[in-house]
Amino acid sequence: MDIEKLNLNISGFEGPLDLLLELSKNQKVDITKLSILELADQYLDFIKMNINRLNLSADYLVMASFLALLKSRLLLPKDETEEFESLEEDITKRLLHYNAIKIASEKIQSLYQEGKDFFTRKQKNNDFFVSNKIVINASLHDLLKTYVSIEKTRKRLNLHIQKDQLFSADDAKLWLKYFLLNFNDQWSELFDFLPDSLINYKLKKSAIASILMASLIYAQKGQLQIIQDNEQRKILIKAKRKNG
Amino acid sequence: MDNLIVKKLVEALIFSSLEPLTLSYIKKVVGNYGDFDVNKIIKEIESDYKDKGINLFSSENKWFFRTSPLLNNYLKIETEKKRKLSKSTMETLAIISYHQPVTRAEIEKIRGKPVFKGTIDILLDLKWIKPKGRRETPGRPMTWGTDDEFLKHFGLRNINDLPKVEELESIGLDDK
Amino acid sequence: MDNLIVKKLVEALIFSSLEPLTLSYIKKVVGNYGDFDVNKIIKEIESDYKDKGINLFSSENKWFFRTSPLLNNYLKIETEKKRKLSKSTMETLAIISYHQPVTRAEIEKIRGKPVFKGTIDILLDLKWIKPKGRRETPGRPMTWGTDDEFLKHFGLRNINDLPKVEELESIGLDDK
Repeated sequence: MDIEKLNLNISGFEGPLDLLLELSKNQKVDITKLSILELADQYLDFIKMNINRLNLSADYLVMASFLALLKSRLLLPKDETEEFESLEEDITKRLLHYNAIKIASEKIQSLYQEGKDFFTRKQKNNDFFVSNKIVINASLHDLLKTYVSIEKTRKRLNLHIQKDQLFSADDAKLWLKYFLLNFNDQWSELFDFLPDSLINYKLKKSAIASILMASLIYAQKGQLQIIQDNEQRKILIKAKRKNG
Repeated sequence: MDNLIVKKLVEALIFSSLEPLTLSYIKKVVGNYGDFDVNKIIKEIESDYKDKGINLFSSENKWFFRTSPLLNNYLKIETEKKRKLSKSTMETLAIISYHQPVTRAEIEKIRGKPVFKGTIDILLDLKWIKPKGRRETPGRPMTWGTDDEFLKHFGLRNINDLPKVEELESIGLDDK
Repeated sequence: MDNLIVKKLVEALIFSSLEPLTLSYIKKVVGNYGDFDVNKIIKEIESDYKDKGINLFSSENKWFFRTSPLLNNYLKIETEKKRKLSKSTMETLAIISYHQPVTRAEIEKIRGKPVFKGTIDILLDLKWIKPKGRRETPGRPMTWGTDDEFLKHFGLRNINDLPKVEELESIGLDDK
């Protein structure tokens, strides 16, 4: 191998496979008929010569160790295992494939290219006026279904609306006012003023809450006094006279 | 280089240029390949493209291709964009179609929810509803009913074609 | 509207558009004016412009006008300075176009060296490649394939128009 020929700059290659492919061309044979041993030697020589160059990247060294291994197996007497036969085959295949890609890459580059061999229109004016018409996506079925659903809800609401059976705060205010006018001077228990007609528990509960609220409203207005010694004791009320 | 190629070249030059091209520029480029009558070539191209969708035009002696003015009526492209109506708009429309003429307050009562002005506007814009005069009650509120586009969109000949609620229920339309 | 006007309209539409137009879009626009055989009309236009300086061309069934590639020797004057792609970028592109969908690891194996992120980035930026989903193998790596701009740039109608590379075929494309 002519050393001069190897005096190439490594940066001229697209990686170790590219270098190997370039070296293989020296054999002037079909890639399938390459002497892998010779190729490995050339590659290893090349790496040795360039080993001091800082830009020799790891992938070149990985390839070198692979080829060194391959070479050692090729030099051994003919007892090589199938595994190494396939290694040799593998490097040939990879070279073939990579070579094919290089050809493909050149073929792509030789195609007519936009901006070089042909051009498209660059003017940005579009003579067409494009507008989006909004089309509503609603079917009769949607409409009818919606209406039935509204009617159904309405019917249900109509069925459930009943006369209010609660004792409201307004009711309680009227009720309490009546007693304030009549029991003005003594302390009386607040809940004695619950109406007698509270037949069910729910109604009674609402009346207690409403009476308590009504009493607080009158107290706030200064028309009523309220005392409760502690939580357990009864709530007492007394009407408050305007003059004292 | 023959006349035919020069003609193609001039076509291509004008077509691919970012700006309309001056005659002198075209002459300069063509001049690289020989002595050609550029004025005549341009007249030829102009005539070649006369009946096409694209015409050769000049303005202030600068040449460019543009779409044929004969197509002016067709240059407006409307593409359709499908949109769904919101639930509240659909409900409002349904109530108007079954209860017309109906006031906004009445629609609100039936729905049990407020009806926003925007909802009415959407339906008005679509020409699906129209005002149907004022109700002669205090405040004289406006009433609403369906418009022709509504019938057209939903494929109804007239508003009485709408099935009754009982009919709808009987065909199971009330099943959720 | 007669056939002649439709043809003009299609010409004008394609000419005017900034992007190649899909057949379905053209059909939709033309459909506003009646029932026309758009495929036939396009074939006619294609043939009308065959010997002109401007040709009708399609890539991935999207239509556009471009200058005739036969003028490539004369239009060089117009050429704007374009970034020339490096050898490694072109090789990566070749691998992606002939082996798609292909993972980055597969590209690296074929080239025998790492693929730098910048390479993929350049090709992606040019819209020449695009992600083609994940390979259902351990690690679910992303695969790459060519994008429409690649075909348009190199004047290919579809991916089967890629130049035949016998050497590549003899290896067998599924031998990754």
